[in-house]
Amino acid sequence: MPVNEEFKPTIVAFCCNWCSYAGADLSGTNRLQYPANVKIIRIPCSCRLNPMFVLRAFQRGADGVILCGCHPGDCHYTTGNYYARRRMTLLFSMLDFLGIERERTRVEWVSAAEGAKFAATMNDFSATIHKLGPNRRLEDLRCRKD
Amino acid sequence: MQRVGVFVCWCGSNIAATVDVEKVAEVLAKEPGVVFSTNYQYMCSQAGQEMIQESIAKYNLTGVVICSCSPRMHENTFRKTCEKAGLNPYMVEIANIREQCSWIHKDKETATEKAVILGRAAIAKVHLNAPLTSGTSPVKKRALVIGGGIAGIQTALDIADAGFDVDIVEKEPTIGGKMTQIDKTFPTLDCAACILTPKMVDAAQNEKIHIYSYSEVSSVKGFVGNFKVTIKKKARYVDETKCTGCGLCTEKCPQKKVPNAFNLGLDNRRAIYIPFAQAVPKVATIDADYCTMLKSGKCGVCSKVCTAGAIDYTQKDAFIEQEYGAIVVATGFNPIKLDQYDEFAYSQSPDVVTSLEFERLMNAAGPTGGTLLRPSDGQHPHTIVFVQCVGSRCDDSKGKPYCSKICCMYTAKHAMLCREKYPDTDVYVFYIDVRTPGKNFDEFYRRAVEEYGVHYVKGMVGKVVPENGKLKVQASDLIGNQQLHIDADMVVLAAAIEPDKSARPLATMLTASMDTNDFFTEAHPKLRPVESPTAGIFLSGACQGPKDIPETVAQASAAAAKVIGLLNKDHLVCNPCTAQPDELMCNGCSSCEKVCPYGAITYVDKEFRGPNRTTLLRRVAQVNPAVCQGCGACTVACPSGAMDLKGFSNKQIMAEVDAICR
Amino acid sequence: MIDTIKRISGVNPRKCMKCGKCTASCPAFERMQFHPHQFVDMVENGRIHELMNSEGIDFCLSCFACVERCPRNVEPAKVIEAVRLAVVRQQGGAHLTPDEIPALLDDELPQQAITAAFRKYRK
Amino acid sequence: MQERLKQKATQLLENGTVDRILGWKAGEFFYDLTPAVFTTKEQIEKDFVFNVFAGANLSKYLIAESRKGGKVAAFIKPCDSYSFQQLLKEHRIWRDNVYVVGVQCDGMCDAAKLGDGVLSVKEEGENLIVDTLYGEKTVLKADAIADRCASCKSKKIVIFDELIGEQGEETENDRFGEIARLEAMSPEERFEFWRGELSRCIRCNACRNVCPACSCEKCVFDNANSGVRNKAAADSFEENMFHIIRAFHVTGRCTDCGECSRVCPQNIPLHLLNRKMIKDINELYGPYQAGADMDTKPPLTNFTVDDCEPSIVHERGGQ
Repeated sequence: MPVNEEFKPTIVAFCCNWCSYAGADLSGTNRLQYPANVKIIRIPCSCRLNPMFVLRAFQRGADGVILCGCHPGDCHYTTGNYYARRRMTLLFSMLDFLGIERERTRVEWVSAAEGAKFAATMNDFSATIHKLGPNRRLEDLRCRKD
Repeated sequence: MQRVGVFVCWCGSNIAATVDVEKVAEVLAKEPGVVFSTNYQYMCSQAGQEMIQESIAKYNLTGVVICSCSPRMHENTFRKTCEKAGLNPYMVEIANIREQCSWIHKDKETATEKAVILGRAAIAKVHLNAPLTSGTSPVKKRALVIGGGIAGIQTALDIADAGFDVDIVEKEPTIGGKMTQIDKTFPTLDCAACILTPKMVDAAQNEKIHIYSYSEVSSVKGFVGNFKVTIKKKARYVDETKCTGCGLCTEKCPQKKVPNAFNLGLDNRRAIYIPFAQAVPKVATIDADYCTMLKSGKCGVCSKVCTAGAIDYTQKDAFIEQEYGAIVVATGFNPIKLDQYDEFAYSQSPDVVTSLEFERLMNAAGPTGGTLLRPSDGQHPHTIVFVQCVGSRCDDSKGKPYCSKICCMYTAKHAMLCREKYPDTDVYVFYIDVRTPGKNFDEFYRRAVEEYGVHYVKGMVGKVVPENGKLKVQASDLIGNQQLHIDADMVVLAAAIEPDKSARPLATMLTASMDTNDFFTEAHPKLRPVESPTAGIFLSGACQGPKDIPETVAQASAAAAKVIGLLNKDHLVCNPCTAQPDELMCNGCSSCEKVCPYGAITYVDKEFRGPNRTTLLRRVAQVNPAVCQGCGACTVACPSGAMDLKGFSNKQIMAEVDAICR
Repeated sequence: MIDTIKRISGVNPRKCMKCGKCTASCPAFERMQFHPHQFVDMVENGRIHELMNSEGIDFCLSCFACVERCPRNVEPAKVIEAVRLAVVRQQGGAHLTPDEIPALLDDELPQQAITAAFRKYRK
Repeated sequence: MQERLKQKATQLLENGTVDRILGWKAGEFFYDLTPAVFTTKEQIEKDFVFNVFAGANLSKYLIAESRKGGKVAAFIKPCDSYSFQQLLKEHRIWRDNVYVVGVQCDGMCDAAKLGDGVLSVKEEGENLIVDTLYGEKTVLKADAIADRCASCKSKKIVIFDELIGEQGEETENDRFGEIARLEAMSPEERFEFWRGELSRCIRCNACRNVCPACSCEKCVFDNANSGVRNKAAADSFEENMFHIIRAFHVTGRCTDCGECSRVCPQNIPLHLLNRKMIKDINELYGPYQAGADMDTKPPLTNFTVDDCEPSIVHERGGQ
């Protein structure tokens, strides 16, 4: 990566297979643009997101991590996103408590029909991360790219 | 390390227009483990698939990465392709470079760069994939229907009709449920008994159907295709095989002061009883709470008069174990208790009745022989006030938040029947909204107003005060902007309906989910309305939500169709992406079990080798792969990381993270 | 104004399903120009001045029958009370604005009087 | 107190109630009483110690002890009883093999508060008689009480077979005051604060080894498959990661016994991380005390449909 190039954040989006991944597909089908630095990882359900994955992403150089799942009450597995909601709330709170920018983490509920919401969310999140600049507080120096 | 083949699809110009597919294939070819990398116009075409299959053989591929459209589109196609070429279908990973790349980006360089990264993530994942095989589990070709009302009967008849054995478990001494207590049915006004009792007889005579009356489900184990159920047959103190249903005992029993539950306590019956003339099975039952013989050991009249020798005072509850492939819940509803609504004076005056009680008062087989008489003095009522939405559509603290759905129609029916039989009565119906969305429903309601002259008043009754043999009703007429004061002879309350009390413990046994109102939840509100999210559990009738008879029967048959579909299979193919605990690391702490929505996790005490030739007994989790749906909730709840999900393992997901962040 | 009534009363009139049980329960029905359910409806629709100027708002006994009976916990009596309070608060509605002051000033007038008047009339 | 405990221990051994006693014995220094198992009257006579430095929480040792066959009696202080019950709830301790003797506790002392050159300490009523290199001095017990005991959450022994001393009640405390102070800081200040603390971590694993909630059969940090296997922190990320993951693993299970901070050789206030999670759980999902009972569902394996959204972290106070 050229040194002088503008900061291109790396954003990892974990999407549940049933709602949000389909919502992401729909925003593709509708040709709704969002930044290329958002990369999606498919997981079966939002409750599959282990907090360790979030840390891992930050360690390996992610500047923002977002979790997308079915709207509460619509989980394909009935209750998964309720557990994810609690777990992520507490994880984000702990990261915030450690002084890590709370804006780097987010949870958004995106249904399979909300392609537009998916794209809008990613645009907004990407802009937020862009403003924050590179993740420095929770990075592993050995994985630093620049 | 796998030998990976990478196949980049152009999707015509869908991908190739914005992604430099050749470059992607070229760059990915340099990834570790990639032994072959190519691109092609349409991977999903016959030619494309053949190319994949040939490459698997030629390069001895153990993993395949396809950079193409969304896996939701063609993952299964490519899995089958590879399976035909002898590769395990779960050794295929898709990199979504169409919906999530070429279609959302315009700049070719950016899109190409992203496609490469998505490809890398898929390659990283496929290196950690393991061949998975779907297990199968046999299906027990027998169904259980819990609840013998119209829903349960219809479901059982339809399943039996398809040639499968069905058991009905009914907690009352007879099947038939609420419909047996109803007089006429809307919107056709045919008599409920005339259409129900033949079905009850059909069920009893069908050799595929076995009825466990006066019985309850006491435990459920197992999973879809293999439920093990214990049924408790409550002691009725009458040998069902001997009793002829002659009814002599029910006439001779000296204990005459037992409130008749069938008539909702409006009259009395004996301690030994047959609920009603058309009961199925037509067998007497002794009410142990009232029987003098059972309470004090003195009496024995029924035993003496019974010529069949069917009375058995020593009978005990019996437990029957049976195996089923599918379970249908048809536990139905009850009207709510009205203690909370004392403004309507329900507990103060016998002339304030619920709609179900009113059914009995109108019924030819009811306590008044079908003549409408006031319970207090046996006189004909001349002014009757109907109050709708009693306890329905309330704030949570004041009653049920939902609409009970059936009240508008049965109240119209009641009002109409009153006016038809007794044209001299004044009938008022106080409503908030009249809801009649059903075939011929609104026409029915309009007939009540236009032809029968029922006074429909938009408003609500504020209070009812019994005074000098009359019921002083104070109500609002919102359209007339006045307050009405009516001297009524009877007040009929359309009480909200709620799920039967037995439903909640049953749901726990079945690990089937319920909403906050104790209605069973369906697997999908639109697309899977008769299935519970728990595999093998189906829903029939009002246990799933308020329903009228036509809707109940429709759902009952729909549930039967689903059960037949399941029982027709000899084996169920299980989802291979299931959770798997590492017993060596499992703490046995039960965290995973608590979050499992399917009850797939159980625990066993197992011996492990400890240091110095000792053995250690440890509690460890076990996952039933036939039940697990692979959501992964347990994997994250597990504190020690002993639980992992096949196909989406911790390592696989982390490898994807690493590849993306690289 | 709607917000004021909502804030004073703590009532969300949108919860009302227009069943009229409040009005059916009201012992002061005859004396009131507008009835409990109308209060809720009119607050929702912003017709508050009509309510404030209506006859009989003081005839509400605050017996809370409507609150007790309301199936949706809307609490009409609190809305009526809030309207009464609104009436009380607007009394002496002669407002004093800062640009009116210069004209009113004269040398004799103590500074304190201006401050006091301002305090009293600015509400 | 020590004599009463010794008597009870001897009695339980002699009448055959149990065949082992879990208690404390003297450690290397006067202030580091060490958990120990006693099997004979003689051992008890000789080595059993209980005093104001018996802070060690014995509940964790019962995971192993309760599985060894035979029956073990353990002396459990109020805060240990929460840990004990939490472990029972997680099916870690075999209850049938444990005889719990509840011991009321007035708070343990912190040797660091006694000053330098301390040789030995004797209890005398409300005072401690401290023998130092520079002569004897008297210190009020209350002045030497450990911080975690000064903000004691409860004197209630939530589970026991027998009590020594009186049953206590949950106490009013301001244990979240420190958390609130940190919350009020700017993220930059908080980051600096924690960097300052966590960068001292030498990964000795004392916190992990002493923590009753950290009792996995195999720790994720020792497990190659977990993806976070890590023995020593190579840089700031790994210093943070260890403590974040550890705190998160015990979230909803930590009883706030404070052992982690007590044993930390670098004096890192690790309990603050756990307390932050407890405070959040209390505020967001309703009061919850791990180990207080056997039935309440742990907050992370429970939910309500109306739970707050994770964005609450962005919305609420702080800066």
